[in-house]
Amino acid sequence: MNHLLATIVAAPAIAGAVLLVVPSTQRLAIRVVSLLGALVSLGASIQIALQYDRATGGLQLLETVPLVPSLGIHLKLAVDGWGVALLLLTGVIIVTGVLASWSVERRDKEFFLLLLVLVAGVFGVFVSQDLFVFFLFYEIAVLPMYLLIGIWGSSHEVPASGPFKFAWRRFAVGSKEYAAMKLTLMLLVGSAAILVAMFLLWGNSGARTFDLQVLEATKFPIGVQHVVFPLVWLGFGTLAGVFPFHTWSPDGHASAPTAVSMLHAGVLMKLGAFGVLRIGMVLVPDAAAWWAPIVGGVAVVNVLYGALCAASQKDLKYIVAYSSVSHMGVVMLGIATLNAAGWNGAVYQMVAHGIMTGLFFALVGLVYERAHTRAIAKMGGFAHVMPVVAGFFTLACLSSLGLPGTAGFIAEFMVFAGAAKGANAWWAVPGVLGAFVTAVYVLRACKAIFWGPAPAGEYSHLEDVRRTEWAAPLVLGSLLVVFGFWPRLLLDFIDVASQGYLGRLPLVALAQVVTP
Amino acid sequence: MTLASCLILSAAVLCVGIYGLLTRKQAVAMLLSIELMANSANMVFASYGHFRGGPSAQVFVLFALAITVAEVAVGLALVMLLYRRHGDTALDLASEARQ
Amino acid sequence: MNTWLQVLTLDLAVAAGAAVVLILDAIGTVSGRALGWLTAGLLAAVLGASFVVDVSGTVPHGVYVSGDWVLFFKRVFLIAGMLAVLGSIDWLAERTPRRQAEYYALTLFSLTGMMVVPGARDWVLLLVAFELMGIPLYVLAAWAKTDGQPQDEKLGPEAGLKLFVTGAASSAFTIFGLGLVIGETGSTAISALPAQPTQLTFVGMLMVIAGLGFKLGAVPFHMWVPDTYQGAPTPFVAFLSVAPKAGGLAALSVVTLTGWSAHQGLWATAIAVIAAASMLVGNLFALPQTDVRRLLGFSGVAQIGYVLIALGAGSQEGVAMALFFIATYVFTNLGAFLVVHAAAQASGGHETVKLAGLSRRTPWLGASLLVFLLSLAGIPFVLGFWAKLFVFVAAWRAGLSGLVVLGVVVAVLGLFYYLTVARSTFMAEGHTAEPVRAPMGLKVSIAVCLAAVVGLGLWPRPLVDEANKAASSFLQKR
Amino acid sequence: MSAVTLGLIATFAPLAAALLLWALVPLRHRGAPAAWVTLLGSVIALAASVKLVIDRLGGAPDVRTTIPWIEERGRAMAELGVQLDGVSVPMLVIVCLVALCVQLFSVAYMHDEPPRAFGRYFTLHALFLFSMNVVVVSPNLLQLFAGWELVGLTSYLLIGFYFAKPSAAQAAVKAFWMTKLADMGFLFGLLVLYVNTGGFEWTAVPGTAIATWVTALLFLAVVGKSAQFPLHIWLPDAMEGPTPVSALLHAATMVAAGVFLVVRADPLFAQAPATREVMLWIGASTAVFAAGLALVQKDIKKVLAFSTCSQLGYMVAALGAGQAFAGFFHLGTHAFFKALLFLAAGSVIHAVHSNSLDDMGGLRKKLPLTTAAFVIGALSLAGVPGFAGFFSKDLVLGALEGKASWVPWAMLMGSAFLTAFYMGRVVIKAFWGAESEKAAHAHEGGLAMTGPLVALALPSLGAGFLGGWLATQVRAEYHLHLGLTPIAASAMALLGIGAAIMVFGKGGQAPLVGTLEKLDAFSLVDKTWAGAYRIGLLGVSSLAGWIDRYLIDGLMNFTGWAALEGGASARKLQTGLVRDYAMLVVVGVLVLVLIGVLR
Repeated sequence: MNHLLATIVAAPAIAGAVLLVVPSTQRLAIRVVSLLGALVSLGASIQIALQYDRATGGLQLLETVPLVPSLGIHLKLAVDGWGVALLLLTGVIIVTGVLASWSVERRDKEFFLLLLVLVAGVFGVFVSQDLFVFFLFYEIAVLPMYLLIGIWGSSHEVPASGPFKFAWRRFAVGSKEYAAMKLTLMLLVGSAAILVAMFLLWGNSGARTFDLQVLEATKFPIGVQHVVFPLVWLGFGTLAGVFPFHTWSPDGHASAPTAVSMLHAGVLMKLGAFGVLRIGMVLVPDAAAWWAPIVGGVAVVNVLYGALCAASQKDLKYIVAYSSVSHMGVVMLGIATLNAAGWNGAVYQMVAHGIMTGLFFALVGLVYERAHTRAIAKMGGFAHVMPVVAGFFTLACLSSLGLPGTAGFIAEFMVFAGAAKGANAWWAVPGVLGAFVTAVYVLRACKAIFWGPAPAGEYSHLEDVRRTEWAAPLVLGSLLVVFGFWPRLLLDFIDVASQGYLGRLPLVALAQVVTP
Repeated sequence: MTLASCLILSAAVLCVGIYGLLTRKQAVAMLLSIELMANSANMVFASYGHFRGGPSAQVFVLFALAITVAEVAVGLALVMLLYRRHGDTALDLASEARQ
Repeated sequence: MNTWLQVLTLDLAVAAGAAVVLILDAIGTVSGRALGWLTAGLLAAVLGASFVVDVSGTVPHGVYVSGDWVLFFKRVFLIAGMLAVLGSIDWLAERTPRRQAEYYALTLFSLTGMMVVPGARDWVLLLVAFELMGIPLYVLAAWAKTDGQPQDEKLGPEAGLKLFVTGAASSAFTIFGLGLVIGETGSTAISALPAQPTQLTFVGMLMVIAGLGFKLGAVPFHMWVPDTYQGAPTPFVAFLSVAPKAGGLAALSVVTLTGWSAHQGLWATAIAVIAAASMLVGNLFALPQTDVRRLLGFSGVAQIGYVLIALGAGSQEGVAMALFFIATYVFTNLGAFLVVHAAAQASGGHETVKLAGLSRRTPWLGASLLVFLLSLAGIPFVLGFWAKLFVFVAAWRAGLSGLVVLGVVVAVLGLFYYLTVARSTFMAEGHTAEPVRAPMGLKVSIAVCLAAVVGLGLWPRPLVDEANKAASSFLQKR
Repeated sequence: MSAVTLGLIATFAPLAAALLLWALVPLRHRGAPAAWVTLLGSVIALAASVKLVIDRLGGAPDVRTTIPWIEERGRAMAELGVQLDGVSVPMLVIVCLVALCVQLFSVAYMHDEPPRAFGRYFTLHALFLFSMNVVVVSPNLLQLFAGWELVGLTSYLLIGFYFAKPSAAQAAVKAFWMTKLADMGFLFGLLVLYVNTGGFEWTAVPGTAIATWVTALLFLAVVGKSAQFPLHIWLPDAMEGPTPVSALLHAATMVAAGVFLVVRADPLFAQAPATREVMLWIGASTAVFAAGLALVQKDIKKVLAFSTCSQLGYMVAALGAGQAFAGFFHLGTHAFFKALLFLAAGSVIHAVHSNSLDDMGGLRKKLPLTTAAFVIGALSLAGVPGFAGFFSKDLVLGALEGKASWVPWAMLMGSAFLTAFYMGRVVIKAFWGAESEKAAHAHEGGLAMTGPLVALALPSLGAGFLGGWLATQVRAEYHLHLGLTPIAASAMALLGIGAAIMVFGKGGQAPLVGTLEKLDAFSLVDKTWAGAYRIGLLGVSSLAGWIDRYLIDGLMNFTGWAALEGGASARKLQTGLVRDYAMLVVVGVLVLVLIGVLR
């Protein structure tokens, strides 16, 4: 028995603790320590992927430490196939995120510290097999966001209008403080719902335990399930950007600094979807089956509505943020299909979207850092001065619209296939339409920013990617293509987990493929 | 006289005290009202002591009186402080900390 | 049967300490600061003694029962007293140099009263101890009679007066209620409730609960809380906001769970109503506050709501978790107030905006405040989270799921205003970059609180065990 | 080497070139070496495909190999692979040959570009050839779709090659959007097929209803990719790209992918007569409509673009008529002669530095070889007997002969006349007549330019005679017959040429040109799409954006506002008056007592 899972969670936390004693004047040391922490996690996650036996599936690399036995809380770490895929994603994103934040000037020590704490939480969620610990890590992942956005974020103005104009006076809508507060509060309302659901599960499990495996084996009364599922769905769903609780996302992502946007859209939103899948679908399958049409219906709204909203934005970060709302809709759609194709697609989309949106935000950050504007109208012809950024941005756009050969296609295709053969085949229609709208807005943005005559004046000397900034585009961009061409690198893990969990669903028989 | 009527009387005194507490503007009058309320409680003890017998009630009255006295002593000192601050003992003057 | 002297050793030591302080002051050779350190040292010594000296036992007639339950509370009080005294030393020496000894003496007297409360099983003892705890507080609240901040110099007397009026009215009701209860039962023993109590007894019981609710600062007896917190000296408020509340909790537990446990339906309803109202009102009123002391005041009202949920559960687990909660609350709230005090001393005001840039000026103070606020908000891995969680678990098991859901929901409101304070300290740029210089006593005090909140937050087991032990000893010997 | 290996080499050699160029930045930035890498890739691909043909001539059987790509519940949901048969192998040769010619031509044509742009150009070319070959060798519809989208991508990037030009940028995006819009049909078709058959095979037999659905949806994609009415509007705009790109992608190969798809999926289409009926009509209408518009273009490339639309209309009509082979044959010959025409046009443009026909004229003397090549291409396109286009067009027309409705046949006949007529116009305007100002300094390009012209002129002349072999490959019946159609078609071609000489030889104008010009200038279809985009998509999206910001998010803000306002109003209850506090104590006690008593 080795301690890979403990390592993966502890590495960033230890790096964070080391940072506490590094003097804040040692800027390079701060960065190196953070990078080391991230790299160890990434290395461990790769090692986990190598060690994980894809043929057997199930939970592997189990480690258990009792935490509060009287309440049935154990620090039980283990990983399933979904976890492996998402650990890899997180490892990649944090390493590139740290490298992308190399140039953070202000209060950099605190910044990296919070970043590491956050990522330790994310890793923790993916490896926890105890609902309570799962929740703890979830909170750890969510909370540092408040400070990260509030301190290092950027502000802009949103004019007051509409029927709720009067409410605008109370808040500095668009400011980083507003964004941070809204994000934190909305997500914690979600947490509150999760907490209640947790109690319900724990109280009705008979065993009075939070152990996910025990809870999985428990057949909860249908009444309990029907309360738990919506709580879990909306609780975790808030983080996954489920309509109409997605509104923290555009403001939050737009205001957040580069690495934070990368992590948040790239990884954190996945925690939400993962929660819905791992807790909602797996623990209370009967209610999940009943609620699935509603989950899917809302997800469809997410996909199309998110894409349409993105198409109307004039601020680059808002476009990417709304595209996340739209793409997370695809994830939720996949989850709602209740079949293997859909679930594989959903998890695959988590990874694909994580990489893609990480790449997006890294590049947007680069552009913003140089041009000091996010207004698309002010940009144009940037490909002349930053061809590398332009190239990778285009790649991200392509994955975003689901072009074959990029990871986005595999994911979306599987989700749509799952939807099409599920009980509500029509879901695929708005899903595919959403992908088309995505094509419209990403390419329009791409054209407006990078194409056209070479920029004059203040933008004529913008620098292209340099030094550590290469990491994010290069790594994430390559992965998008690699996972686009050879999905089995991840799909082997994901599929074995989906198979295992699907067995619990009552509707599986209905959703079987008609084989010729 | 029955226990019930004595208790009703004490309750009435309590109500008078409450009424005073809520309506008197002068701090001293308010202190008196509180004293009245406390004494209505003592009347309850006395009534029970008289009608039901036993030492408990009577012992309690002694302690209750002592406590009330201590309280009122502090209260008067506070009223003095109020006076020194505002030159008046109108209780409503002490309303700067609010909302 | 044990002797009074033995079971009350610690309490008497504290009372004797008060006398020593007064005598030393009268002799006039010892400086005020030294007296402060002496007081703190004394409390620390008594705290240490509590681990050595065996004070458990029951005095004749069962008037006073000592055991783990009592020890738990005594330690909480001693810690709170010690930390508060440490935090006050420099403020007193600077602002009221001629009245330092009295402050310490009064604090010690109040502590003595508190320490007796949890063991009292007789109405007379309980009432006397309760009032011994309360009356010095009236004085202390008005301490800054002429020495307050220039802009709120009139607030000192007001703080005392408001505390006093609501307190006195409440105790009048308590005594009236006691009159009915004792009269109907014919005994001053708390446990001596007849099997078939009359309606009058019930009325009396509810009046008693209402009176105790005042000390807890629970709705609707909470109105004094923000005003007094604003006008009284902040180091004292740090004490006032935690220790008497623990005392009130002790009294309420003793009353409800020893004597009246047979009538749980009656008082549990009342407590549930008070708890719900406290959580709602506290959180709602705290939202618009701009003065951190008032904000923490209302937040305290809300926090008491959470404690009452646990107590309302009426189970041993509930009591244990209430104990756990109140112990964590001592560290958290005391720490928060002391940081605010330190910052306000440097910036000349307690408004949220005056805290701006604290984390830049003195990072460790900013970080401590953040930790305390997060703990109050109930965020994982700091102590407050476990407190809330355990309370909810206990309440849920006792079937109070409605209250739990309400608590979980309004906790989000709480997060908003705690984060507002955090925003000011962390995100806003302060008007000055000068570091906040906290005096030694304050530093030590804050550091202890911080260590407790973080340390126990990471590993709450010891405190949980202690609380469970205390609760079980309490319920076995009732 | 086995056939599969050869197929893989043909597919991956260009990919290797592309990856090499992508990864080795200095190589790409140097320019010229990039071209050699790409050319090498193409040569290898061509060699492999030629070897495949030779093997087939030697009787090698069809091969099909697949590996699991996407899996579900432990088994393959989608597969990748190679299918080498009578359809893919000839197509592979055509694609590789044309691509190689075009790339070679490009070396000369693009030599004025800065090295970085030059390198990028060839990287994209290599990527294109890979994508196209993925389409060609794909064993199932899903892989075909993947390649289909990838060629769309390279098309987008190559149209936007001159990205500094706003018109080029716009054209690139428009091309991508229009084809992507149509590709939704492909995706839906795949989904329907998958749901009903559990796979993506074109050999599936899902029943008429499903087959109709699937094929109709697939055909939607064909309409987009092969620029059929009403989704054709992107193709003329796509001429913003470099001329060799137009030759390769927007004439010879990529746009023909739609036709190739139908040929591949012929078993499916055969089950859906209704779809075929629609295809017939759309193909025929596009053929006429685009031919009409080709008549009035002033830009030589736009003439060829509309001509491509028109010819694709022929192919689609043939497919609609159920004669996949006819369409496929025409696809092959068209690839050669249209690439030839474009490259010749490119040579002209290179010489006169203008696209406009008005700037040309009398080039016959300055550019003899180019003229010869263009004329060969034009004659082949016009369908003059003996040239490659004649055979295939004849086959297409023959396919329509004897159908229930003679209208499509007549339409194509008419458009055959128009084709000859407008090609005549171009030839006369560009190469005959008075020498224009810009033509004065024109001269032939180097060997890299003329070589490909010759290489393409040969098949444009003689590919028609390969029809028999091609037919055996796809197991279709093919024999030349002397009937109404060949005679009429030849007559139409000659008539058209004659008419062109009559009209344009004297510098005159064709009848109805005024109307057509107005039609072209008004560009109704274009405007309809633009309107749909602006009002439909952008309008709805702004509405959604507003709703999200001011209603949905407004509600969230309102919630916060309500809580804060609630707190702010509630705090007024904290009056600061001690009496009120005492009052509340009293009320509290009363309430508690009441609760107790009334309980």
